[in-house]
This record gives sequence, structure tokens and C-alpha cells, in this order.
Amino acid sequence: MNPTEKPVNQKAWWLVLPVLLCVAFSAILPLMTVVNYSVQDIISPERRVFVGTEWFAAVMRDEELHGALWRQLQFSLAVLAVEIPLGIALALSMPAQGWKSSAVLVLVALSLLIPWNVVGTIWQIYGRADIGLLGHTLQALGFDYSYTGDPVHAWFTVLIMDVWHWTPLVALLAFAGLRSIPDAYYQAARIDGASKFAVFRYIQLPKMREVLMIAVLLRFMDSFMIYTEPFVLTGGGPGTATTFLSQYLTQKAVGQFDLGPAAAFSLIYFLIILLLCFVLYNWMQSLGTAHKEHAHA
Amino acid sequence: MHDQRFHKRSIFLAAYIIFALLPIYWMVNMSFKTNEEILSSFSLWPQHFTWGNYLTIFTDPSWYSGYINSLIYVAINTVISVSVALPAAYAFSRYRFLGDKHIFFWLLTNRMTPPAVFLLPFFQLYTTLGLMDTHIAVAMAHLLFNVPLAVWILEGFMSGIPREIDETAYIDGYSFPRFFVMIFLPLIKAGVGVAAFFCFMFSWVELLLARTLTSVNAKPIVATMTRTVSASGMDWATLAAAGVLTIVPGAIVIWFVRHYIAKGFAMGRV
Amino acid sequence: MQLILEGVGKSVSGQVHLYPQTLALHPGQVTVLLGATQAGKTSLMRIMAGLDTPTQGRVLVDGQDVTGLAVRHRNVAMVYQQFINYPSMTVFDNIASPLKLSGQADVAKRVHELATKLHIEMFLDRLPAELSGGQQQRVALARALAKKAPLMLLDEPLVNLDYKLREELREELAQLFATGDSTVVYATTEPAEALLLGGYTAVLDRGRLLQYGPTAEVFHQPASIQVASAFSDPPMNLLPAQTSATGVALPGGFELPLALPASAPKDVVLGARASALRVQGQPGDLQLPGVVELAEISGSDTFVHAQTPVGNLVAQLTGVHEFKLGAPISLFLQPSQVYVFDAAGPLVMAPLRSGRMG
Amino acid sequence: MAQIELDLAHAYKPNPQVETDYALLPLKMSFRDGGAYALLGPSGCGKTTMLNIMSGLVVPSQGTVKFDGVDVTRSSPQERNIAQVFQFPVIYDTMTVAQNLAFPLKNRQVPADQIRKRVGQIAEMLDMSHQLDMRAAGLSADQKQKISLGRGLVRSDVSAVLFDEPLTVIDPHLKWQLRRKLKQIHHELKLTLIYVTHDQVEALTFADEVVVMTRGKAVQVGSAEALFERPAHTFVGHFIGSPGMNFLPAQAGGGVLTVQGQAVQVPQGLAVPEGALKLGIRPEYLQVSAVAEPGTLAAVVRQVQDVGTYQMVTCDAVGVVLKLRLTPQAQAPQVGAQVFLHVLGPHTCFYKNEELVA
Repeated sequence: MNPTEKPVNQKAWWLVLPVLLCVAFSAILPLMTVVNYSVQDIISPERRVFVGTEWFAAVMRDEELHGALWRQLQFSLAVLAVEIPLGIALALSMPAQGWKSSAVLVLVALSLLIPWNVVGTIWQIYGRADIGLLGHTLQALGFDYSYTGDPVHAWFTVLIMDVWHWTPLVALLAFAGLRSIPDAYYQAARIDGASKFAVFRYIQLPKMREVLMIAVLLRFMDSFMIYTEPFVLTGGGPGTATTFLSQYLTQKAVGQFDLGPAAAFSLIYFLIILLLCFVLYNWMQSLGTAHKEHAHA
Repeated sequence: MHDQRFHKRSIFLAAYIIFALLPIYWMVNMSFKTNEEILSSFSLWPQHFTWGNYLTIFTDPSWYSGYINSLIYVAINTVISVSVALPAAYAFSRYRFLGDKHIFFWLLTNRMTPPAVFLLPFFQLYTTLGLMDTHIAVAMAHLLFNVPLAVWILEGFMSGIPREIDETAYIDGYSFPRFFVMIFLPLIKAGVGVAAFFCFMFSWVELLLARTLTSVNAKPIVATMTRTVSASGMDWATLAAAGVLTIVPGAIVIWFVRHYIAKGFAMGRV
Repeated sequence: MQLILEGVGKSVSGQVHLYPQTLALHPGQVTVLLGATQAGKTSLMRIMAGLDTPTQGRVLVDGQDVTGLAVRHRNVAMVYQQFINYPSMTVFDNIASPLKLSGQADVAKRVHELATKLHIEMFLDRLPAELSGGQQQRVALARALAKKAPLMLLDEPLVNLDYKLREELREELAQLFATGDSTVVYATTEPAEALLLGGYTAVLDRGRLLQYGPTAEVFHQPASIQVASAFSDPPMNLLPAQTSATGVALPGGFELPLALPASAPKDVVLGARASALRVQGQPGDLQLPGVVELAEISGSDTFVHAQTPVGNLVAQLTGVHEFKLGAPISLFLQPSQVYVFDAAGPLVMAPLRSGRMG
Repeated sequence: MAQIELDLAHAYKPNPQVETDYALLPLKMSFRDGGAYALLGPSGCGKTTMLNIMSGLVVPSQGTVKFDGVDVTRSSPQERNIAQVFQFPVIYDTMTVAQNLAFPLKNRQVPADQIRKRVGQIAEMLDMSHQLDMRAAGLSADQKQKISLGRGLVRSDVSAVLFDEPLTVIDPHLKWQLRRKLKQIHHELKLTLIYVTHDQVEALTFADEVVVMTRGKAVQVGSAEALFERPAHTFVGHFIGSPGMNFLPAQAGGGVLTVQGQAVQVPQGLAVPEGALKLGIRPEYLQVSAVAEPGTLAAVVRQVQDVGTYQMVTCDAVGVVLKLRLTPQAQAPQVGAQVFLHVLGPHTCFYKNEELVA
């Protein structure tokens, strides 16, 4: 008899109610105000005019938004391309048990505990030619490095900062996946004379698939809404080289105070996230269930 | 493990750890220098070691009040998030009910919502409620991503406990609340600890909402730090010291949950 | 305590786990639910306990309808397959928990009494995780007994234990149930356990209740081929045959003289348990030449699997006998031990059981 | 294939003093090339430790392991060229059945056409030829175990195939088919097979020689028949057979044997060792008669159980519980009746401090 199905019990709604109230208060109410603003022109608190989808059309045509969206996609894909493989490699090199393992885990996870603006500050100092170790060394090596002046340097510095900040998350997830592999698989591989690569390709990778899906979901989403670190490091500069979606939206909403377009843009931004999340979540579930079926067969 | 392979792996690991710790070391190094020494000479070790920067932070109310404010709203948020998430996680872990899949997905999307999207509405909402510049405002705002995270982590830990234990308790005559407190909670102690740690951490590190919803008497440390960035002369030394102090709480707490870090980050899925 | 399941059926998301069936348990007796995995034993048991509500039908306790009643308000005790105990409590607290909850007096004395009865008195202050599988299951048993519930349910409690440990615990359980006065329901896949526990047996197959009656009667008078195969280990030899003037004709020209009742149909199936075949022929036996496929030794018996012209047969011999794979062998079928079934399933004739009440 | 010689001991602590410090007490044992052996014993008796020492996963704290005379004590499983089937199926999920089977040969750079031929051959032997292109992950547990076995068999030079309780996760009714398959494979390939289990049916059926172990010691190595007929140690008598051997303490002197004060006449031609003894007689061999005869002991019938394929009679002889088996047709004595049990007979074993003397 397969493990009995979870029983259906509508009374469970009472248990979920508190969460619904909390998250509704902090998500649905605000979302309603955004929708409200996105279809009106607010000239002054008293005078509001219904404008339908005008703001949405304007936002869609906004060149600067396209630039920001394109830079954001480039950045998020670059983040995945670097952090996923680096995270896996790091997980593979981490000791499995004992105090060494805990020590390495804490050291590696340290960067995840730092407030996001402090990460920006650290790299802001670290990269400066006059007072930063990195900036100073690069200058000494004759490399004219300036993350405030050169857009390419700025983009790469933001990328490396994100890699430095978030790769441990991927490493920890991959490490958790590795630790769930029973020892018998490694023994069988040794008995079959499998090479190190074969062990990775046929045992470790398939077993890490589920957690790597979570890593991709988390890393893509979090990088897609990055704001604080680039804002503190480069303020989005030079020019708009490192201005990504969240910063562009904040400038529009708080900066220029034109609520309509900002609200419309917020909704579009939210829908893009919802869509990507839906695709990745379902892919993860199908992999999860496929994985679970194997476990039961 | 053959020596040769082990050797290569530990070099790679050592290299990464150096890469990870260098920037932090550089900030700590600066936090013990005076501004003059920072700007005048470049040295790997503070020549004139000083506790001055830390002293200013611990004496200047505009600095240390930032830490206190942060700790207050982070604590409130963590308590609310975990206590609200516990019953919900139990419901998701133990029962199927109308729309349970959709709610679970909706919680995920909330965890993934960019704070920037809710910047404006929160500002509006809390001003109309008269909650602007209070700890409660920031604590409530952070529920947006912390409650879903807590539910995910706790549901993962709870699913590890066989359902037959609940049934045995009901058979023995335990009522739900008594069973939940006396038998179930001790079994997921680790899960509650990990969920609390992650709520603490994600609330502590957030800047955008915390800065927007506060001005004076609830201003968090993360906000005071960005203020000095735009000040006239760059007060690097104090900034570095403040930065170091923001890492300390996380570093202390992580040691207690070090065995479950990975499971927590995977939102309990592993 | 009189438990009656009236037309109880259970299907989960379209899949039928239990077809509607009525079962009135004999009060104060042991009822064994016998059936292969997936036969519906656990589903039936969970409905009896009140852990699940049936899709249709009613559950009556002493005439009162308790179908929807939550398990907390039912007075039942249950032991699971995977030795379920409260991991965070000591063995003592585990056993004492039902007593404390119902506010009974002299809890400590009762716990010590039960622990001694189940030979775990030396582990009372230990955590369940520190004990072996067998000891953990004894703790779960002690907790179930502590409740003195009128209905006690055990879902294949011995399946995860060592072979020899299963034997010992089976005897202890038989004695425990004999002394207790509660109605006991015991699920198992092993016919030997049903026979050893005695009492009554309900044979289940793919969600259907095939037969319910005194264990010996169900074994010796199986209602159909399904009951006979479910209730024999190794599986009963079933040989399709035709009735003839003097008895039964088997493929390959073998004749077996049998006094069949007039109502016997043309196409029948001969049923012979492994114990009905032997290697030393006696007058009147039907000799079947064959080739040894496998000889299984179970310590006290040897089961010889042989290919014969009438089909693959399994014979049970007392003691240990060595057979070479592929060696020729003659099996002798005792006519007095043969069952005859209608090809469609129902029993036509069962062997007479000499000198013992039915 | 290899002749395996063990001359070792294995202790948990660096310098073991008392017996309980040893996972494996000092032993000297050799496994014939091409033989099928079983390591049988309850959980925690050291059988898996011994298997891991042979496979190279564990290095014994003292002594040596030799394969065909070559000392391999410290060499890895790969260097010993062994194969192992684990408790749960260990397969490469992303590969097909054929790729799984070919994997060990591919790692040895065996030419592709040779691999295809060998994989086809082994798949045929495992009745899996029709599943070669299916993804291994989707198969049932017993098919996966066959793949795991196949990965060892494809290597024609494999020194030994080790099994660590391989049938644990298999459904009961599929188990005997897999046992038969293992027996056939051993019959065809004549490989050295070493099988660890707590289930005596698997051990006695599968192996030519069974090593019965308890508390880190191999108490007897012998064929199923030897273990049944002449158990060298009381543990073996108890462990083999269900139910195990009856034991009764006795005092022998001058042609008369007394059991708890009751005298038993020694039948002619039966040599009985002198002094304090423990008699061992299997229920299958314990005869009963209504009148006293030489070699019988008076007893009272306590219980008669109809266990289907036989009747189990439990008697109380001067405070000692004795069990005996009767055929289903035999006329069982009434409960409470006085009977005489032939405790002294050709099948009786005599023990002095747990060791077989006659």
C-alpha cells in the first residue's frame, strides 16, 4: 500500500487563515492600490482621471525601460551562468562531515548574512583605487580599473559582487543535495570502476537535480529584482550601465513622483515575475514528482 | 579518496574561501584605522590601531539607535512570521484542502515579489494608517517575504515527521493543541530554529522597505549607513565599523543552526 | 464491544480501495485480516479505527453509528508496521501517555507491569531511538495495551522484524490476546500467523472481502479458489481438469478417482496444498513424474518445486532434503487431500477432515 | 573466481579485552572457489561486518584477508574485483538497463561489440532481454536488484558476488522467484556467492554452506542438513527450524537418565554421554505414544493448534515446555491428556555447556 494519501480536510482552512490575513495585508491591499493607480492620472489628491491602459502603453514604449529590462535579463543570465557551476564545484569540494564541514559551512555562508547595502559598501571600498585592496592591486599591476568611470568595469564589478554574495547559496543547496546520496551509491561506483567524472555525471548530478532547480529559481528571481547592492556601489552608473529594473522603477515611483506610469510598470514587472515563477515552479514540481516516483518504484 | 584528487579539491576550496573573506577582512582592517590613515597611506594592517570608530558608534545615538531599531522590528517580524507560519505549515503538510496548491504557489510568488513593486503602496498604506516611522510598519512590511519563507521551511521539516505519530497521539486521546505543543513542537524544534534564523536574517538585511517606511525614530542601521554615503566628506572609518557590526548578529546565530543551513536555504525541500 | 461495518466502501481520487462490504466482528475475539499487499487490509483497519471515513456505508459500535466520529472520541488502540513511538519521550512516558491523558491512577505501577510483561522493563528511562526494532515494537505494544481499549488494531506489526524475532513475538501476541478481553483486529500477509492466532479470519483480495469465519474453517473450507490461494503459503497447486465418470481427468491422461457430488460442473480446478503431495507413494496415490526446478528449505520443511505434465507443482516435505536442480522426481498426490473447485471459482468439494469437528 | 581465506578479528576499540569489544571474534574460515555461502544470524551478530571486510569496505583491526592466496586485506573493492548487491536497489537512474549493465565493462575499456554480446547474454540469463532499452529508474524493485546483480555478472573475471540482505525491499510473493533465479545463476556460472541474511529460508535455500553467527562468532558452518540434523551449538538448534529445537536439562549416569527427577530408561543401542547434559530434539522428530516405552518421558498436553499444513502440540514435561508436530490427518491427543514423549531417539542431540557432544 503506497503511503496513504493525505486526507482531505476543509477544516485545515482555519489553520491557514492567519497566514492569509498577514500576507493579504502586506500583498493584496498594496497590489490593489497599485492597480488603482495604474489606470488613473493623479493630478492632485482630489482630482483623478480614469485613463484606462494609457500608462501601460506608455510604459511599454518607454525606451529606457527596454534598456533596463534588457540589462536586467543579461545580468540575471550571467549570474546563473557563473554562480550555478561555481556553486556546484564549491559544494563538491566541501568536506562531508565533522567539525571541518561545519566550519567551512559557516565561513562560506558568511556573505549571505551581510545586509545587502553593507555588501555594496564593502565592494565600494574594496574596489576603490586609492583605499581599496582590489583597486590598489589592479592599479599596481598597471590595469586602469575604475568601476565608477568605465561602464564595462562597473557591470563586471556588480557581477563579481553578486557572485561573491550569492554563490554560497547555490553551494549550500548543492551540498544538501549531495549529502542526501546514500553511501552505497559511491561504493557501487567504486566497485564498477567508475571515473570521478562518471560518478559526478551519473550519480551526483541526477541526485542534485531537484535542489539545483530550487537554486536556479531562487537565483534567477532574486537577481531579477536586485536593487540595493548596485545602487550602493555604482548608483546605477556610470550613466545607466548598471541601472536595472528595480532601480529604474524606484526612480520613477519615488523620484519623479509620476505615480501612474510607475504603478503600470510595477504591475508589468510583477506579471513578468509571476510568469517566470510559474514556469520554473511547474518544471520543479514535474521533476520533483518524477524523482519521487523513482523513490517509490 | 585518492590523495591527488583530494589535493586539487582543497586548493579550490581554500582559494574560494580567500576570495570570500578578503573583502570582509579589508572592511574589518579599515574599521580599526582613522580616516586620516585610510586616506594617507595604504597598508594591509592598521598602523595606528584604534577603537575610535566603534566608540563613536556606541556613543552617538544616531548610530546605535539604528541597531536597536533594526533589532526591534526584526524580532517582532520573526515572532509574527514563525507563529503565524506554524499552523499553516501543519495544514499544508498534513491535509489536502480546496486550493491548497494555489495558495502554496501564491506564497512562493510573494517570496519572489520585488520590494520595489510595493514601495509606493506600502508608503500610502502606512501613512493612511498613521503607522509611518514605527517598528510595527517595517515588521509588517517584511511579512511579505518572511511568512512565505517560514511556511516553506516549516512545511519541509514537518513532512519529515511520519503522519502516524499524529494519529497515535489522537488515538491516545491528545487534543490537537495539546498534541501540537507537547509532542509535535519538540520534534520540529530544529525547524522552528531554522525558520526563525532565516526570518531574522532576511528582515535584518533588507534596505528598501525599511528605509522608505522610516524617517527618524524607527530608522534602522541599514538606513543610517546609506545616509553617510551621501554626506560631504566620506566618513569611511565609521562606515566600516558600522558594517562590521551588522555582520556580528548573523555570524553569532548561524553557529546554532549550522547543521541545518543548507536545508533551510532549500526552503526545507531537501 | 460489537463492531459492525455495514456496506463500507472506500475509494480515493477515483481509485477503489475497498468495494462495499459488511463485516460484523465477533466481540472479544481475535479477527485476522489476511490478504496480499494492496488487498485493502490497511484501508479497512483505518476505517475501523476512525482514522479515515468510508466513502459509503456505516460503522456501528454497539449499535451506535460512529462513522464520522473523530478517532480521539473513539476508544481504540493501534500498533503500526513501523514501530511508531513518541521520539522525544522516554519509554516510560510513551507507555504512560494514554494513562495520564485519561487521568487514571497508579500510572507507574501499571507501566512497570506492562513493561515486565513485554520484557522491556530495563529500557524504561531510555529513548525509543536507542532500542532495536523488536524492542521499539514492544514499546508500541505496551502503549496500546495500556489503554485497555475495547478495540485493538495491529497492522502487520511483525513485518519489519527479524525472522526468528517474528516467531517469538507471534507466540507472545497469541498469549496476550488470549488473556485480554478486547476485540483484536490483526492484519497480516502470512497465513501461518492467521492459523497460529486462531480466532476468526477475514480473507481480503484486491479490496473485496471474500470470506469471514473461524480460522480453521476458512482454511479447510475455502469458499473459492481466491480464498484458497490467499490462505496458503506456498501458493496452492491449482490444476485445471474435467469431471469424468469415476472422478476427475487431468491433462496428460492422468485419472484421479473421486466421489464427486452430482452437482459438480464439467470444468473444474483441482486444488492441492503443498502438504497433500509427498515423495513416498502410498496405495491409492496418483503418481506424477516431474523434474526438480528448485528445493526451498525453510528450516523445518523442504518445498520442492517440480515441473510435471499437469503443470508446476510445489510439494512440502518435513525436515531437510537435498534435491539437485533438474533431477527427476515423482510426486504422489493423496486423493483424500484434494479440493475441487468449479472452474468459475466456488468450492465444490473439500477433503474430509477425519475425526475432528468441522 | 577466487578462493577467499579469512584469518582475522575485528574490534570496535583499539585494544579489545572482553568479548563484547569485538564486532567479530577471532575466526579462521575459507570460502571455496565457486561455492554459494550464506552468513545467517540475528541483527547485530557481525554478519554484515564480515561481508564488508571481504568486500574491502572495512579493514579488519587484526588478521588478513586472502583472495587465492594473495593478501588483499588493505586493497580496495575495485582491486579485489568483487561485485556487491545492496539492501536497496542501487542503479544509475539516468541510464537504460543496457547502459547500466554495460557500465562496468565500459569503464574497463572493453570493445563495444564484446560489451553488447556480454550484456545480451547476461540480460537473457536475468530474463530482462525485453527491457534492455527501458530507463532503469522506472522499473520495479526486484527488477532493479537484478540489474544490480547483472552489473557484477557481466564481468566474467569477477572474483565473488556479495549480497547484503538483497530481498529486504522486495514484495513477499516475488521473493521466491528471485531466490530461484539466484540458484539457477549459481548453477550455470559457478561463481563464488556470499549472501548475508537474517532469514533462514533464504540462507538454507540459497547456499551450499551456511555460516550461523551470533554475537560476533561463527558457531557453525555446515550444509542445511547438518544444521538441521546435528546443530553444533544450542543457538543453531534454536535458530534453525520454526519452531526451533526443544531443549531439556538432564542428568545421565549408569544407563539411566533423569530429567528434573523423572527417570527415563535408555533404549538399547543408544550411547548416552555421562554427567550433566542438555537434550535437544526437534519438534519434527519428537514422537508421542499413549503408553510408557523405553526412552519416553511423561508429559501433559497443554495446547493443540491446527496450523494448516501440520498440527502443533505443546506439552509440559516436568516443567519443561516441549513442542511436537503431527500431520494434519493424525489424531491429536486431547488437551490435558497424559502422553509419553520419545525424548531419547536416533535424532536426539546431547549438549554439554551449549556444545554438541554426541
